[in-house]
Amino acid sequence: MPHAATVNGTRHVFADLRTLLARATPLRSGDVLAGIAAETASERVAGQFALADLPLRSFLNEAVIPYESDEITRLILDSHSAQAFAPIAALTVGGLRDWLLADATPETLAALRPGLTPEMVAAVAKICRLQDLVAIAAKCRVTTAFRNTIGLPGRLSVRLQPNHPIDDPRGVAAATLDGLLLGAGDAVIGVNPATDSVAATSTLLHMLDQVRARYAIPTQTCVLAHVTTTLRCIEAGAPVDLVFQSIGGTQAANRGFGIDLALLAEAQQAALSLNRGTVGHNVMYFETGQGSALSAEAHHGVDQQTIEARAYAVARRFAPLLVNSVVGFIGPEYLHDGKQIIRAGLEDHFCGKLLGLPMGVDICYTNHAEADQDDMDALLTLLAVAGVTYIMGVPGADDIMLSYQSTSFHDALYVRGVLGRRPAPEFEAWLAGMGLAHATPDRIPAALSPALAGLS
Amino acid sequence: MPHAATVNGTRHVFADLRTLLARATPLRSGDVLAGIAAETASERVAGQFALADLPLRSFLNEAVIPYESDEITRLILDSHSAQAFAPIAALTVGGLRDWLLADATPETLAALRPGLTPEMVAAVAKICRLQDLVAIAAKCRVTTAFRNTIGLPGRLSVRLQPNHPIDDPRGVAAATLDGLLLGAGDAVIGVNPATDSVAATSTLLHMLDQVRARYAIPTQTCVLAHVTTTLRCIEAGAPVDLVFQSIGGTQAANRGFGIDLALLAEAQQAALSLNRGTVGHNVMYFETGQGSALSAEAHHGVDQQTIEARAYAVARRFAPLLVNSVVGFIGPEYLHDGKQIIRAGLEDHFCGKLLGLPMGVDICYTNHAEADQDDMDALLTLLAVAGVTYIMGVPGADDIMLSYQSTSFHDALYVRGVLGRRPAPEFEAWLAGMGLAHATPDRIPAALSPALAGLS
Amino acid sequence: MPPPRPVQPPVLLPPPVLWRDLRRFTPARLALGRVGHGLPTAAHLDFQAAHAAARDAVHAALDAPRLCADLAAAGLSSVTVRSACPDRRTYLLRPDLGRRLADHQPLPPCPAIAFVVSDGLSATAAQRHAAPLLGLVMPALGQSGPVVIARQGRVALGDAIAAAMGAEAVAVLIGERPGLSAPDSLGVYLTWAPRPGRTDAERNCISNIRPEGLAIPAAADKLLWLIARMRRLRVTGIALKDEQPARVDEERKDVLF
Amino acid sequence: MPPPRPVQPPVLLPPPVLWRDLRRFTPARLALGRVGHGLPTAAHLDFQAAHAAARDAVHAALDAPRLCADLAAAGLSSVTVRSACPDRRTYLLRPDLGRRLADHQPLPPCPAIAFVVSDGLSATAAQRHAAPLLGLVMPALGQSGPVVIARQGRVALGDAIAAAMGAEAVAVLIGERPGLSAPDSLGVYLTWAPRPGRTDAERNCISNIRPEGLAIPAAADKLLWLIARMRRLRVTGIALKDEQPARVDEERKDVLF
Ligand code: B12
Ligand code: B12
Repeated sequence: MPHAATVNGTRHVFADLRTLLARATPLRSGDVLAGIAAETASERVAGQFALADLPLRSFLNEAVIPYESDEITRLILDSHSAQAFAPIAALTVGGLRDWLLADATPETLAALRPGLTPEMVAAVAKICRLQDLVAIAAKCRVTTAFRNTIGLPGRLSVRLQPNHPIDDPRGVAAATLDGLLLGAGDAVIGVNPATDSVAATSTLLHMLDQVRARYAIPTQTCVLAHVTTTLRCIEAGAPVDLVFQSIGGTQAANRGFGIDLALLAEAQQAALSLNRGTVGHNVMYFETGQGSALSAEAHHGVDQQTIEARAYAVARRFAPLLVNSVVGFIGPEYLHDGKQIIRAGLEDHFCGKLLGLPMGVDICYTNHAEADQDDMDALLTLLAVAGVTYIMGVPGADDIMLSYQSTSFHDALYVRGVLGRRPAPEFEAWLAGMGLAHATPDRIPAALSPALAGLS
Repeated sequence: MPHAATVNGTRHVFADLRTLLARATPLRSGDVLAGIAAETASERVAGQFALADLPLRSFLNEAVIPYESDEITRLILDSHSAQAFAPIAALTVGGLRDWLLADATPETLAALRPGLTPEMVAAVAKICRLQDLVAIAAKCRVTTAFRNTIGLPGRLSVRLQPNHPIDDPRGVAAATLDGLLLGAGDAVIGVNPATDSVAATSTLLHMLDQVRARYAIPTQTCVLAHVTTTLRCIEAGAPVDLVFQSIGGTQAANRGFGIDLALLAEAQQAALSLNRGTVGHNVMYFETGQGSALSAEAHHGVDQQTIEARAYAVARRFAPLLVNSVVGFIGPEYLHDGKQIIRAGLEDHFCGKLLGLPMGVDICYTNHAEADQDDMDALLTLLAVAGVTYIMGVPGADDIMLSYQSTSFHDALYVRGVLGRRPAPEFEAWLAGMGLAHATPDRIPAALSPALAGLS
Repeated sequence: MPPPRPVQPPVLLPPPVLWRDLRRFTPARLALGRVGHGLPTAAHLDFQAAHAAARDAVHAALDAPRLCADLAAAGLSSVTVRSACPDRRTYLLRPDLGRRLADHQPLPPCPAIAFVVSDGLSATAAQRHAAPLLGLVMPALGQSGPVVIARQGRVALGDAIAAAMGAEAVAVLIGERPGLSAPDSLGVYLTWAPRPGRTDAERNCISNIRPEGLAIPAAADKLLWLIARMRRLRVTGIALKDEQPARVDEERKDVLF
Repeated sequence: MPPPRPVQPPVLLPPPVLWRDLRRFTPARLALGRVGHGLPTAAHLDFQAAHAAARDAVHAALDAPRLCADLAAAGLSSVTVRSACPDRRTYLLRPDLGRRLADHQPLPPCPAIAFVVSDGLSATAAQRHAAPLLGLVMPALGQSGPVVIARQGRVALGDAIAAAMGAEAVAVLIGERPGLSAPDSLGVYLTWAPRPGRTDAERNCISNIRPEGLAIPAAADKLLWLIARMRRLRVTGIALKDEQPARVDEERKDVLF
């Protein structure tokens, strides 16, 4: 169905919903690369006017990717709850934005989730300013649990990311200890393995589990290998707390990642069968990020922000402990500079939270993008005000294996300090017990002896 | 004295302190325009290394603009307190940054002020990331008072800016009422007059005073005419609460503005003589902004951020109620885009606060700059976390006389809401009394009857 | 874009009672409503559309031949020059070049007041309002030219032009930066004894000239008043205060208090 | 930049007791200290310097003749082609063009494995490590060429190249994006039955090849292991798991637990 709006004297027509969504999106290099971005600021605003006028019901009638050919479209439409949708069924996209700002409460938002589709929240995001993305997200409450509780109000957790270029367990252990000394690690201690080897992945899994057990840390560990590798490790008896996988918002993108919904379901069952959670059973960890579908030429002419939101439909199907968008991770062809990264980070967090996900953000950039630490500080602060569930913690912000800059352990201290955010309660108590709640001693506390982590 | 540092294998030499400060400054178009910016990222970092190593004492020995030829240099050096400086006398610029992050408390910072020069704080700002600028500024407490108390912890005030293209008093009154209905106006109700006419200025002064009195608002009013015009109005018996003036950081820049220190002192005395303050006697209101000295060709080869900090030396000499940097106001020749505006806004706030000023920021941009509302939302949120004393409130963010976009009354509501910041206590009580603390009624409350403001 | 609203209240309206009634009194964006602490969607999108338009307005180009023809129709001769800025991008980033004349541009002598029209930041303003304004002002002074049309100029370019012409004073009519609500606002800057190096403290300014702001006849009045006073005191700037009686304001004051 | 630190602990060091002792175990930026919640000035400026260097590294250009000579010295022949990206800026913004060959570039046939070396995001990595690595791998497979040197390439460019050559598989050696600590990291992507349209799930990857990461001999070992397994299973990607016994890791495991 064509849509149209007149702005500054010119009438702009948009052939279908997919096109309308793309044209209404704030400028970003990925949509330009895909050839679907608005060509002028006026065309973009016209798209936003037309989108704002669109009844939310339209999203239930017109799929951006055909139901027949995409299992994620099927997941979205088949799992949509008409009952949860009822309170907003009469609204337009613009009306939903107004309702979210004016009327929504943490409780109504929680009840609404099964009634929202990714495309609806993506559409609202497109007509929101940064401040709306912050203010609305800040109203959302999403709590998950495994060995501690993530996402309680006033809390901000940190994934400790102790990567090493050759997966050297001692290097990983040393970086883990560094992070613990600086208060990081309550979201997960999670290593990206440099190799895809089952042996190396298992070694890391055992090592991380021992460190956690010896230091008695109320947290979970993860090795972010491909899900098929993790399944092999589970079979081989390795201690897997969480199953990680990168996911995308189209069936074809996921095919490019070597996964589908059935495989993820299998993995979730395998992890649940280990029954390792103590305070909860959210066993999945997903990463997403604008641009990955386009990169895999699996975007179907849909803009990258909408596809990103669709990835959250995949995530929420599996009740994850953690989800995060690796917002500036891929490169400038999708998000060109700090400004685009900042906006996308807040959009992703907003959409994920509205859909009920425990959203973290990998606040990051690569050296081929036009961005720097100042941009990250801005995004970090904005996200923390918006109530981000967790962020990454990388030694000195420099990931020496993935070759990009993310947030450091210090960044987490900064933002917890300046906004009074606290770690997950179980972890906070542990930090206090270790004497690490307020400072980092030059001499490592006995209870955290490096020897316990195999370092000597 | 030349300075030098080696970075990434290349040695960079800087002829003198002025050059070093310029090269160490994060990229901005004004310094490029002035021909004094670093040419490469490595040169900039080398400047920062050299600057970090510089003893703070150097700033007392080498003036960036000669003592003999500039009254602001004389003001800075003559009013410097060696006693207050003593605790940091042995530090370098880098050491001061570390001390500010690690050791400084609101109390030590207050005691330190007379020992800090503008150049010292400008230098520290140059080696700070955004998060440092936020975290350090958030430790500063500056409180001032006239008819209410500005700058208490947890508070964020708003200047109500009801401008009109022909100074129509009814238009100004209507915009004032709009702002009050949206909770703005505790910093000052301040109009920029379109004309420089003594008559029109007096008319506005009378009108604003009557509105304030009839609604019994615990706040102050101001017409932001040139100081010489305001002096004429005082002579003519107009009700002047605050004397406004734009100021710069060099004697020559101020000459371009038609002022000098003696004229400002005369104006302060004239305002004090009216004795109109009730809870305090801070009677001056100053505006500053990076680029104005360069625009007046009065920058002496000094970078614009350092000159901006020098303007704060002028301001603090006169115990102002309010100071603000109009950070994105002038245009892209000085701050090119949202990124540069964001950084400069946080620098200015940081420097002003360290020097003890009640710093607000006009979070704004012009239509010839590469910036938009998203950039403003980012800066607004960052500044509020940093504890900004006040921001502007312009109807719908669109100043129809000055032709630029600043923060709206809604923006202030957003940031107060999301961070739990409250208006000045006296004004907060007044808002509560009017029933405006949480919402804006469609029907104007009787106590704020438009008729009382001359509108019918 | 919000529909244009009259600045003066129409005669038969009831007294303002509702929040939105305040809109009668000013073209400012009043009574936009609120959704929680935010701006309602409609107002937010109106703003975005206006921003897109204002960004375009900055880049509008001056049609100098047409302006020249409009001036001629008002009985005024003109010459066209350009600043040292080769293009708009340079203009935006290099105000220093916008204050200098490009090389080799002969200018006619003029012992009286040099009138300079420049696109500044709004070519539209210069295009629309310069000829009508000068059509009122110059004949009243007994001048019929030459008006200098200066492309890509800053205010201080007038100093260089007037110095080259040997003028006793210069009035620069220049496009003010476009706002969201006013893409065509004209400013006039008057400088006695102009020469490169004059500071802004040595000029007087009349701003916001446009139909919805300071109307052309009122602006002409004000400029003539300032010129008369300037010629008497032989000075401009902060030493020359605008003390023209504020007739319009006085009228309104009655309504107000 | 922080001084390079050895990855292996030197023999005679006392056991780690202080925070900074942790630095022995990894080149990561550990034990930076803290000032309040912030990073000490020295560490902050080190980071800034590294960022400036890494930004430069992205723009380093491949010296193809020199690489060709280095390959020849290792007994390997080569040809040079380029992707459809005319320059670096285009390369960074148009990955689609980086996956396509520029027109009219003849390629020799090769029924075995096509070896492609591309600058990718780090020309330095390709320049430094490609020839030594291929010098170990290709002779072991009985191949002496031709190596295809591909400028401004993405991983998937190998599919187009190999298809044109009729190769049974392709190994793309490509510069990984430069990090703050590693400007010269090489990645190898192995694809069975390559042709345009292959997804990344159908490839295997060996990453972080550089002296401070995965050493060249170890990388050669791994690649030969994967190639052997690939030829047996006639597949790459998630269906081909790296099950090479982790000798090095096992050794370290003893130290650890
Ligand atoms: C960027 C990146 C990604 C991006 C790729 C998108 C893009 N447009 O660049 C995203 C975020 C989508 C991604 C996803 C994954 N990645 Co990845 N990725 C990287 C990274 C950081 C840089 C790659 C690079 O510089 N390439 C060079 C440029 C010039 O080439 P390019 O053509 O532009 O990039 C292509 C390749 O990088 C390829 N690619 C990216 N990751 C992977 C992983 C595998 C196994 C393969 C075959 C290809 C591949 O995708 C790009 C587009 O085709 C490397 C780490 C490193 N230091 O290199 C890890 C890395 C290659 N990825 C890795 C992994 C494990 C994955 C995942 C399998 C994670 C997961 N569990 O799902 C997924 C799925 C990959 C897939 N099958 O599609 C591992 C590979 C380990 C191994 N030896 O097999 C690495 C080494 C990092 C790590 N340890 O996590 N990745
Ligand atoms: C930008 C601006 C400034 C900037 C100028 C720096 C710059 N590089 O642009 C700053 C912030 C420094 C500034 C300061 C002041 N300004 Co001013 N400014 C403006 C503004 C918003 C836009 C001007 C514009 O678009 N010019 C057109 C471009 C193309 O020309 P330009 O050569 O690039 O700009 C020059 C002029 O704008 C000039 N200028 C700027 N303001 C003023 C004020 C006066 C009285 C004069 C003579 C010249 C002048 O400075 C620029 C550099 O030479 C106008 C409002 C408007 N809608 O126009 C107010 C405006 C012109 N300014 C005004 C005032 C009052 C001031 C101050 C006197 C305030 C004060 N109390 O100190 C000061 C001092 C000015 C001086 N004597 O130097 C009034 C003038 C009222 C009047 N009729 O006299 C205006 C109309 C707005 C207002 N009501 O506050 N201003």
